[in-house]
Amino acid sequence: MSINRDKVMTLKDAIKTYVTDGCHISIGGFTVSRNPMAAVFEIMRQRKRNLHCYAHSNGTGIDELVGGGCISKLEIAYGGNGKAAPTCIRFKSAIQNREILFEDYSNYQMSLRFHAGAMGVPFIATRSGLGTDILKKWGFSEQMRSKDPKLPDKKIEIIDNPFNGWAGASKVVLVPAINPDITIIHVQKADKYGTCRIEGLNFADVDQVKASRNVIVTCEEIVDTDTLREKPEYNQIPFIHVSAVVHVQYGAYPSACYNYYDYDPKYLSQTSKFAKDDRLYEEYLKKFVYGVKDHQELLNLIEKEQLKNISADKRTGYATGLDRR
Amino acid sequence: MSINRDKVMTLKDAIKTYVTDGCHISIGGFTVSRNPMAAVFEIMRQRKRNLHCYAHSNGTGIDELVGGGCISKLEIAYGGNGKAAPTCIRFKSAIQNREILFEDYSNYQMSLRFHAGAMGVPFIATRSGLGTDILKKWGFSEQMRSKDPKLPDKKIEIIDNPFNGWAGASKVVLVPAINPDITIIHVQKADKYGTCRIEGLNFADVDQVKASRNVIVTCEEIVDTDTLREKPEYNQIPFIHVSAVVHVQYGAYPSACYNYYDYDPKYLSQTSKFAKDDRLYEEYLKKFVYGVKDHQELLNLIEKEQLKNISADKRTGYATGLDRR
Amino acid sequence: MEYTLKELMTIMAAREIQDDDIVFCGTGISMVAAMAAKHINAPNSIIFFETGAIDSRLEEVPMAVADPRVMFGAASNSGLLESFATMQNQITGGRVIGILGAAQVDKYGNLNSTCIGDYFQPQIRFSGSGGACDVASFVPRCLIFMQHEKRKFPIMLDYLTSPGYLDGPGARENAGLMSGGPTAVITNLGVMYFDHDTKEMYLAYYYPGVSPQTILDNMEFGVDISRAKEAESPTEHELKILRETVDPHKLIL
Amino acid sequence: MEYTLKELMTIMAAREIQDDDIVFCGTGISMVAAMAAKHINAPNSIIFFETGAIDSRLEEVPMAVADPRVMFGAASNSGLLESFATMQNQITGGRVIGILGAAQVDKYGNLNSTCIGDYFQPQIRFSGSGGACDVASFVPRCLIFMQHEKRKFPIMLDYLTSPGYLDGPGARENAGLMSGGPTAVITNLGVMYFDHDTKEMYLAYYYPGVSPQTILDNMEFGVDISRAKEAESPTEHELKILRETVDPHKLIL
Repeated sequence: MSINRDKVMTLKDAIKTYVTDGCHISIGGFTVSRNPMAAVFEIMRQRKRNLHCYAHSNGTGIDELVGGGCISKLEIAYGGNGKAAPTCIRFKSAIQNREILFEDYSNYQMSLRFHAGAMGVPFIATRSGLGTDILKKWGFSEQMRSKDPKLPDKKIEIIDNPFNGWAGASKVVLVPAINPDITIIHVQKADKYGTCRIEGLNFADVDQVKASRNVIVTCEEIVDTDTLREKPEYNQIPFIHVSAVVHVQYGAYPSACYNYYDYDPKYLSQTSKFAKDDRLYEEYLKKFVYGVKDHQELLNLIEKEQLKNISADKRTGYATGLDRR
Repeated sequence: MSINRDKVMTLKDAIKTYVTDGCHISIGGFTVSRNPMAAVFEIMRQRKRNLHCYAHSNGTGIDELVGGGCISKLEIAYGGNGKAAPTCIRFKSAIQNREILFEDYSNYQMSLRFHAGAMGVPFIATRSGLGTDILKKWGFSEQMRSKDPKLPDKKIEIIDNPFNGWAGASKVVLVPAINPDITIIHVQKADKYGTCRIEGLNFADVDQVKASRNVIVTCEEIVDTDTLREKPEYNQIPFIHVSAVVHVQYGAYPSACYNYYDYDPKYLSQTSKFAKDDRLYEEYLKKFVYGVKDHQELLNLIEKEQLKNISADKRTGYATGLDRR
Repeated sequence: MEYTLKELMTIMAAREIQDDDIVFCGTGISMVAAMAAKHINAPNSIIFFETGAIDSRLEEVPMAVADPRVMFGAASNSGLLESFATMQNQITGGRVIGILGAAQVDKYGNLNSTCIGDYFQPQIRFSGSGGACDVASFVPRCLIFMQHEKRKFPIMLDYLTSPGYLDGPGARENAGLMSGGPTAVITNLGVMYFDHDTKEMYLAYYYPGVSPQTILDNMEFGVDISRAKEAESPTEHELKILRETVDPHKLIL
Repeated sequence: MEYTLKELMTIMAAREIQDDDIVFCGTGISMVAAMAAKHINAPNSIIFFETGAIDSRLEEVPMAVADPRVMFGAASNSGLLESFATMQNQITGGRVIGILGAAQVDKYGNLNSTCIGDYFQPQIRFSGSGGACDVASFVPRCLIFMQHEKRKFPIMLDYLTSPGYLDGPGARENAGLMSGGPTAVITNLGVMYFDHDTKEMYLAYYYPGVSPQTILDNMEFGVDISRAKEAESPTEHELKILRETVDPHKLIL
């Protein structure tokens, strides 16, 4: 299929086409920013199961996917949302209740693994984690790894520096590349071919996209190709990496989208309250996720006033003076 | 010394302070674009000697440094200027006449070596060059390497993929990190602390800067810090990596500076004509380099009309319709 | 002037930050401490975040390191790869001081922020490393915020997430880590440093009204208290800046 | 319609480019060939440069891969690291066709663009690999432009800069390279392909007015000519686009 085509489609179709049961997935964003929440909720609505998920610190998105029962294996650096909301409650209870298989990394290790995948090399070296349990304790056994062609044989490998102390390192850790089947990110602006312009921090989105076999981009605005191409140096992702483009306003809600809207402290703290109780969380899912047909219907459940409260101030890119207690 | 200080200084002082005889140096730009030519000419004027230089494809700048007798050791991927001018003549004759020690790499290998230096790891893996003479023929002997603490013990190292064929690779080449003593780049805009905004392609400038112990930034404009910080995502280099900021208009001339001016085909082809003849080249140096006290004086030798001809068109960023035969 | 324990802890940490330090910041109290240092004793220090924001303007207190508030007015907004490279990079990394928190710390300053109990069947699961392991691996100096409770200062960590001095002198180097390591552990009772030779934690400061013995009573392992002094209370100036400039809406303090 | 040899070579190369190919481009004739393909037979092909420009608008012919003309109107302007990763990356790399030139090519399509004579004391030094070795190492298909002269088709290269099929079937894989390799060698006399089984060069097309024997006379090593056919001359349409749209100012052709 041409990579030089109009890739605009509906979120429903994009998820149906590219997110399959058991596939390996990663999502963009970081804790309370630019999680592709519309896509996450749609994955939950479509009751995708047995996803193998790669995450650095994708707070809200990962917690919902775990809570919705979509994930069975998780490689992760951090399950939390910062101080903005009590941290990733469904993630923690899923581990405590042994509902998912998991393996821990650090944020840099996960970023390097995506970077290696994007570069097309089997590993990258780092000096992070030597002497820690992150290197010693493997969540996936050697046996499980050897059986699954989509997993590297080892979690990590420590080698002596073959350049004899060069750059001050006696040893390094090699972390293996990740190449997900599908990566989903939410950006501010994209054109219909998939070229993206991310505003604010890009986190690890760019490498996650380039490492991935297929990519869904959801965006606040689909903009004219010529407009984006006036400043090509600001387009971090060229269309050649992208499979589908979906226009979803507030597509990161309740996480923030810089220059468009802030995170919603009300929604996040309410959700974490629900998340602490299985029955309440079930009700929450029924109302906000399964009970609506799409993201717009979820937004309709939010007070208009609150959506106005979180809308971004032009100068700063966030909602100045927002009540975040 | 504070990295959070006003770093503006004259080019003379910057070169005097940070470029010392025998130091390891890299310069930014690529063939006919954004070579820090004002700095290169100043290095020649200050008769710096025995530089150890790291280059991917820095055409014009490297050829002048070689021609000026400044370089004694050169690690390089490409000595050429593209079709814009006959390619790197002084570089070639210096090798043919055994005037410099040299070692060949590919452009990606050199980029990865700067990337490794910027990341603080001893090496990065790639699959480039397996089976070629680039890996087999070392310009610097093992003996020379073992004696010089500023050189890695080996040019490269080939290892079996410890992750057993992961990412489709049975073997990989490890290329060692570069950490130059000094890197000099020319950019469009910088603030007085050294935060830079590069327009158009960045080549390998960002990693070259981050890998380097000291960094001189020459720029077309010194702009207000607040202005640059309105869009921090477009500033590829934060000030923490920079030692000196020098304001030099036309600082890349005769190479191009996107959005400001094009390369000068007249100057480049004239220089390469001179470069083919030792006596003519000596005269060229006398007139254009040693015979002027600074870059402005060199510019004064160029016809005003030609400087006008190469000035960039607003829409395209280059001089449309420029006579480039 | 009256002050809260949290305010005291913040000031104790801020005092450890030197002018020209590049400060790696997490959320919460560590961010407030870094902001306080910048406004009080280290005006040229630079705050940066693992998410890729360098020298953010911080007009409002961010509630997460990916909070849009860290993006506004920064010198550069990039991503995780660039941010951690700033610390692993030996040129810039040498200037960085990290501020971390954890669920457990042992006498060598090793941290656990992963779990209590068995890794595979934990009684309590925490968020995990995030960037903590990376920071602790790379940078020459680290401040650690802790609540002083026995179970948080165990003889043996349940999981070693972020390296301190591992099992003592030379251990970091043997493991292949960058030298350096934790500088201070700042708690609600006092401040611990690490002995230059043994790399073991010792009590440097106890807070006004807290006895060294109280501190020992709240740790599983013992520490040398012979060098301990009473900490100086926050000054009026320090408190004023903390309350009026850094966190006027009391989001953290 | 009359045409020059350079025009013919350009069209022969353009015909090898398929719709949806991502075309890695050097300077000179390779850039013109890629631009011609985009305007004639492969409208959805994408031209990109090792310097980091993807799908440049190319209103004027660039004279170098760092020419500001490749930056204008691109989908993305990044750098070398991103550009080569596009080729080493197994997902995007599989779609790339490279166009290279060299000073020498051997029967397995290995290229020399470094030197003639001993590496350390060369009679002639050339520019060196640039990105050629990288492209040849990574991408599944490569076109090679050559002047057909005996010394440029030697039995043994003076220096192996960019890998073709190395020393025959299975050699790329044994060395650890990505599979794939050169597709066609396009010269001023004809076009050579590589045998599927032996990986040796064979003559596929000789140009109108050129005999297969003339081609053999201009190579040190022999090639199979049994499969050779006369090349189809450029059509009027092809020439018109080449002359009027691609290189109207005859900067390259």
